[in-house]
Amino acid sequence: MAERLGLQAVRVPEELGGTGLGLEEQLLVHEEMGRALYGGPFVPVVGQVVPALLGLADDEPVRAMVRQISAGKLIVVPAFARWYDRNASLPVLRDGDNLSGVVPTVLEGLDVDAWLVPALDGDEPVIALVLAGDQHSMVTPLPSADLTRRFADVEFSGASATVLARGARALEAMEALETGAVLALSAESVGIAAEALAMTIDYVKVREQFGQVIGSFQSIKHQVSELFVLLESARSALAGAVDAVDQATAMRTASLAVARRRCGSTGFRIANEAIHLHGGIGFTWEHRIHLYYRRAKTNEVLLDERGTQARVLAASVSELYAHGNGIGRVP
Amino acid sequence: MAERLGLQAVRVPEELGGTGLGLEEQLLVHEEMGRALYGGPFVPVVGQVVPALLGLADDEPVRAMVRQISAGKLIVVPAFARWYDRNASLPVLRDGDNLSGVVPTVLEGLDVDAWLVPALDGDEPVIALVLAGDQHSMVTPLPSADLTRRFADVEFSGASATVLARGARALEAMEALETGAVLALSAESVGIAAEALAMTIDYVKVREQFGQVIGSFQSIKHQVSELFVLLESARSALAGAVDAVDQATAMRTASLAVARRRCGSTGFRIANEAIHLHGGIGFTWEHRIHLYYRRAKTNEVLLDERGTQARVLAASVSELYAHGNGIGRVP
Amino acid sequence: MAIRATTTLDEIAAEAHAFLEPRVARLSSDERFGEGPDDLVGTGLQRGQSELDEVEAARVWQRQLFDAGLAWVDGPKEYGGRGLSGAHRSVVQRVLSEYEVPNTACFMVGHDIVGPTILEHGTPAQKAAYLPGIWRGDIICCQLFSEPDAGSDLASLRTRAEPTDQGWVLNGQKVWSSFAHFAQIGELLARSGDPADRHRGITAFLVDMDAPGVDVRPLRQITGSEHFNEVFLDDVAIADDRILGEVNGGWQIALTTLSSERSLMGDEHSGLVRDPVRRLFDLAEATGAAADPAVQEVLAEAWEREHIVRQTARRAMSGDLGDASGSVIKLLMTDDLEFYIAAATRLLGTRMVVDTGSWGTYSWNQLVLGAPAHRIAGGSDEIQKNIIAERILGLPRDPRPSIPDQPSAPNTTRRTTSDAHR
Amino acid sequence: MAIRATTTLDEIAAEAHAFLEPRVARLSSDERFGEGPDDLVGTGLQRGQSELDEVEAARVWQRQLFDAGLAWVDGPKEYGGRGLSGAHRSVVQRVLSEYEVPNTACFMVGHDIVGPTILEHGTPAQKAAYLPGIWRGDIICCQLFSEPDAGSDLASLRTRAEPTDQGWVLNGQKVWSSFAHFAQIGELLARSGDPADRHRGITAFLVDMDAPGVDVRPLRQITGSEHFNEVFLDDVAIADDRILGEVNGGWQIALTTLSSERSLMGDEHSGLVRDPVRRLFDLAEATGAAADPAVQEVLAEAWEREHIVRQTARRAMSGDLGDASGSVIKLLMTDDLEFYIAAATRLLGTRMVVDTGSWGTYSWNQLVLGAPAHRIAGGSDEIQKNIIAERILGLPRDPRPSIPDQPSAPNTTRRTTSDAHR
Repeated sequence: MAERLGLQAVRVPEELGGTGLGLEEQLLVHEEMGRALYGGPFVPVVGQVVPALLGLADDEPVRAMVRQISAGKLIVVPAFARWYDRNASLPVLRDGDNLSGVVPTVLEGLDVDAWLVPALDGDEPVIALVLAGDQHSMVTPLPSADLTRRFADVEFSGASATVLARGARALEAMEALETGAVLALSAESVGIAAEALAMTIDYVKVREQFGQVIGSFQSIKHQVSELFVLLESARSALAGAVDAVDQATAMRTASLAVARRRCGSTGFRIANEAIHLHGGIGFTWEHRIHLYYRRAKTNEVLLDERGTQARVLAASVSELYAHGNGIGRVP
Repeated sequence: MAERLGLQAVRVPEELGGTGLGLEEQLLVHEEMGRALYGGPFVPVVGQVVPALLGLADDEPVRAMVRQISAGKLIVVPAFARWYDRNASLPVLRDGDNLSGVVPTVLEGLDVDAWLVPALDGDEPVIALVLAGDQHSMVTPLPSADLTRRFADVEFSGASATVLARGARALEAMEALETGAVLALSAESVGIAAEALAMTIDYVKVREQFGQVIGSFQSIKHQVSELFVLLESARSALAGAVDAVDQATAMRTASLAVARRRCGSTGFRIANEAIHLHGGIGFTWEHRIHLYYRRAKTNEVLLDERGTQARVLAASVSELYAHGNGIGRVP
Repeated sequence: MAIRATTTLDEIAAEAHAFLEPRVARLSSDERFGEGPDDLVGTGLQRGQSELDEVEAARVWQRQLFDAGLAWVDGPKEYGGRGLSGAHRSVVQRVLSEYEVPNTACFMVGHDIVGPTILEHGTPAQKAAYLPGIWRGDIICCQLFSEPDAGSDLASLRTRAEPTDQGWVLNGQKVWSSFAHFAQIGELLARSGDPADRHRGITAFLVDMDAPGVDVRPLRQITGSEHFNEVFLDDVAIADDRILGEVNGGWQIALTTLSSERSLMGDEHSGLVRDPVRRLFDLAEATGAAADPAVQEVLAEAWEREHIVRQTARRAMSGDLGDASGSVIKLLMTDDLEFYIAAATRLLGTRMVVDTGSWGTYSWNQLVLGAPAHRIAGGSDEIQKNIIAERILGLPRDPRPSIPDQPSAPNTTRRTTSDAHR
Repeated sequence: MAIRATTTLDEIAAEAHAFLEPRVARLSSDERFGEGPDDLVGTGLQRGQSELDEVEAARVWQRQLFDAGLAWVDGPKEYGGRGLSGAHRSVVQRVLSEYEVPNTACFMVGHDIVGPTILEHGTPAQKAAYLPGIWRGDIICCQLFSEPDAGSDLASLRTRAEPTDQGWVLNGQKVWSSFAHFAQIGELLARSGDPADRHRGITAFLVDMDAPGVDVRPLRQITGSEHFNEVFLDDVAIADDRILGEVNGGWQIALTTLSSERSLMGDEHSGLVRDPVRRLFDLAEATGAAADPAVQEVLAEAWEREHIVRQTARRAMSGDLGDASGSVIKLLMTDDLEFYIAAATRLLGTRMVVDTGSWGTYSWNQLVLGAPAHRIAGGSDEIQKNIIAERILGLPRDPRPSIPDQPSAPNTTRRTTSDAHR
């Protein structure tokens, strides 16, 4: 779908074969992907790899790669776990081109042409490119609750790698991979929530019990209103993150943490309530609402693995408030 | 009121001039006191001091004191902060009869005949009795949000003290003071919640808007139902604590922690919602509901100062589950 | 076995132990984390031979219990019961829970829902015909109440019962029926009067599930399991003596059945999921998260919730909550379930949604997928709140075009069945 | 001052700074924890000379602002406005917020609620008579909408307006009126038609608050403050030219007023309480609790909530939320307030309810006592949810005996006024 529409080129500048639109437009596409539960590698390719490569696009081979991605001829996804799990270790690069390490739970890590792999060369961070098909790269598909998306563990054991960036440039690219995932999945969760709520509103307007549509019962009305408020709060969290991507680190980190927490939890909460408000039909296999519920849960944990973002957020805000500079103590 | 009814003797055995009823009957009285927002020193005298003294009642002077309390002739309250604040320090006893130290926020610590003071004599815990009126005891009344109950800081500076118990017996008495406060205030909070909910149900049955009593709106009905469920949960928490007072330490501590948390928070939550469901009239000074709200908030913080009980609870349950004996690790 | 006129609670307990000890193993009181199956919800939810084998094992076991006088402890002797009190029954249940007995969930609808209804409303002939078989394990029961367009609003049901020369003929469709695919009888509600009469035009029948025209089809849930059924009735002939209660008096029967169902829901926490709070504590310990104060607070609340449900069930047993008990406990439990899911999510992260093969991790996803049904089954959250508001607290009924006798709840048992509530 | 036809945003900002710099001090951008007043809600809630002094200071200040062309930046020039855009107004407000200007809360009802209603519905003579005075600080306004038996259901109001030879005479009682005790005019709704006509029999008047028969009495709140008033109307004579809109057309006027009020509620977070989240972080730091991971999670959520309200207000300014903005922001804010109270309770313990004299501790109790009013003022939580469900999401209206044009909300501003909703 995305290939035919050329959506994978949404952010790529025109001179590299893209449509050159902005971040907000890109996120609208992710939101629509969420509404439609699109299952391909759109988030990792368009949300993560393209922004990361654009930061390295003074390099001609990288520019060529971006052109191929824009044209839908190349699928590159990150083999990177640290964007969702802060404690994940990175693969190790040896002899300048030899990569080893396991990257767990790689989003759409299967059937790709190449992986973009943040790694360590000694103490130095690098961004490596590993072409798929090598016998030194092993992909293990993982069963998942999310039926519209695939995950795999990717293990490199002496895989042949090309280094695209080192040091500060590599760190920037890693940050782009993380920010890209956060914004794309947050937008996707907003889309999931919006679609689940819309389906629910449509349903309660027609489903009758006790001689009236159930949407006329005040309890149902108020539940739906509360979900609407929650959805708007998630949209605000996402808007705040977009607004802060170019701000100083503390504000940027705090705002991204809010988007991670609020968009992820809202997607799950609304999908859950949507099932409930659909009554019995909502927990039958043939109704599509459970696919939203599954995806929403998956996004929730990817965006805030084990609730780690709360502390990230608190620490960033303390920095914003310039704590640590001393404050009067309450006895 | 309590004196006239002889309620202060509810738990005292008949041979000491009391009515000799059980813990559950005593707690029913505390619940009624909560409903009526009784303001005297009932909790500290009947809920705390009497049980503590009964544990020391093999001593004739203590028995005499219990008789006087039963007869309503003597008001003794604990000067003890550790039952609500686990980190509070104890006054210090020197030379066997000389007590010094500040006890903050003593419940109904004013206008008493004597204080029962857990203290330290060197490393040894003691229970001391200090008669009021001594110039070495200073009482500072504290402004409080709770308009139906009084608090004071009590400072002893070389006050003359009689030691009633030492060592293990003193520790038992301290535990009785704490358990007594927890059960009495939990029961009181249940009473506050029950009365606030009953007032609310009465009100929504008669207040009309849009040509019907507001209690016929489903949103109001469901809110009230949720509060009813919450009230029942608090009653269950209290019943569980009563059931566990004679059980092994871990279960007892866990059950008391649940009562502290659930009864305290339920009292405040229901009083808060009761104000809301009373609409504008609910936040006028002349309507008595705010007195419940104030008392409920006070009980909530006394029962779970700074949210400390969650960890007490978790630690006790880990002990119950015999953790620390080793468990397979999840990689 | 000779049964004395009076049996003490201790005696019945000893008798149960004596029966069980030689037959089955005692449950280990200290199940080890990381060993054995890591399922969090009941098993046997897939169709096929293994399910049928399990049902057969249950039947064999139930027959032994029945013959030993331990199946229907508080039932009347003339219908196969032991004639003792509810307290005796509780004692036997507690003793049974200490042993590794076969899973007898397939009898739940019969024992706890349909059986009590027959006992209260059946003719002597019906009682004699069904009750011993239900308790002996010969007759598995199902409920045939809910319809696609009659969930919470059960009184709008449309399955027709038309009188014939020989009795009645039934036509219509039922949904959310647990155990219908191996049940012998179903308690069915059908419209025998004018639809405008709503609850006053309904008759209750006891339908043979192998009668011609009864077609049972599996309904797949979002968990992937096929626990429920759709049941189609196509010109099913049924005799007059299969009517439970009066013609057009089925609503009264339904109220009894629904009330039994609600009581069942509030009966015990343990059946819903396998010891979830203990599993959370173990998981926190095993992952090292237990050292985190914020995690400790989550664990504390989890235990608090479970403890409160247990204490509430204990109070309910002694009658403290009156008619509110089923609704109160159900609302607490469904809310608790959401909390446990959130707690597990916090401990597991991605392992909650991706199967890494690690013991006791991905199995929590069973709970995520299973939870939504619990908020609907046996009367939705909303229905329970209406019941409390109207019947317990005396608030006015909702304004409605036509008002049924009660905001009805559907045919269902907790872990077993459910309903199309909206 | 010469005003050019076009003024850029930068120019108006510079102009505001130039006006303010010589007159008042800049606010310190880094208010020190532990210094200055520790109040968490607005001041001036006690009656007496100090309140009157504050009002007088506000009038003097407002006159200077008006004369400088900075009072009503986006108002039409013929009525004393500056004739610029809403964006210019926002810029001036932002600049004003950077200085220690006098508290002008007493003008809020006039500027944000009654003024806009007069501008939209008033006759040219009414606009000329009132608007310049309202913006110059000469006229303080109040709302006279709610009655003891007409809160959420405003259309059931009973204050009577009877026609006379000279105009009308008013009789009745109003409640929850902020600023009525020093207001010059009140926007009043009275029943001019049949009560059965509900919202179709209501007329809006602009009443002189010093007219004979108007009796203003303070209403004490649970905070102890006397912010609101009861207003009794006893044969108050009023001329025809004080009617706002049409006779029996007052409901339309009320809708405009209520809508302005809702927008005001969603305008800015900061007016509600003084920077509560910053205060929570400071308090956690000052008490040492900030090192506790569980406390960090509470703080994180507090900041998240405030951040989301700010972002929502920003989106609302650019029209993203359409008509839902006021209701959405109000619901978020009232819920946030409860959360901040719980967070402070966690940090303070007994110091929340007992005044130990320690800076910035017991003052949080102001919030505990003030919070309930916020869930009612300006339309209760329930009314806001109905508005969203019915007007934004298109769900059916509640079944009601008689249906008003809207589930009405009462006369009120956020921190200032309120209503007897039930």
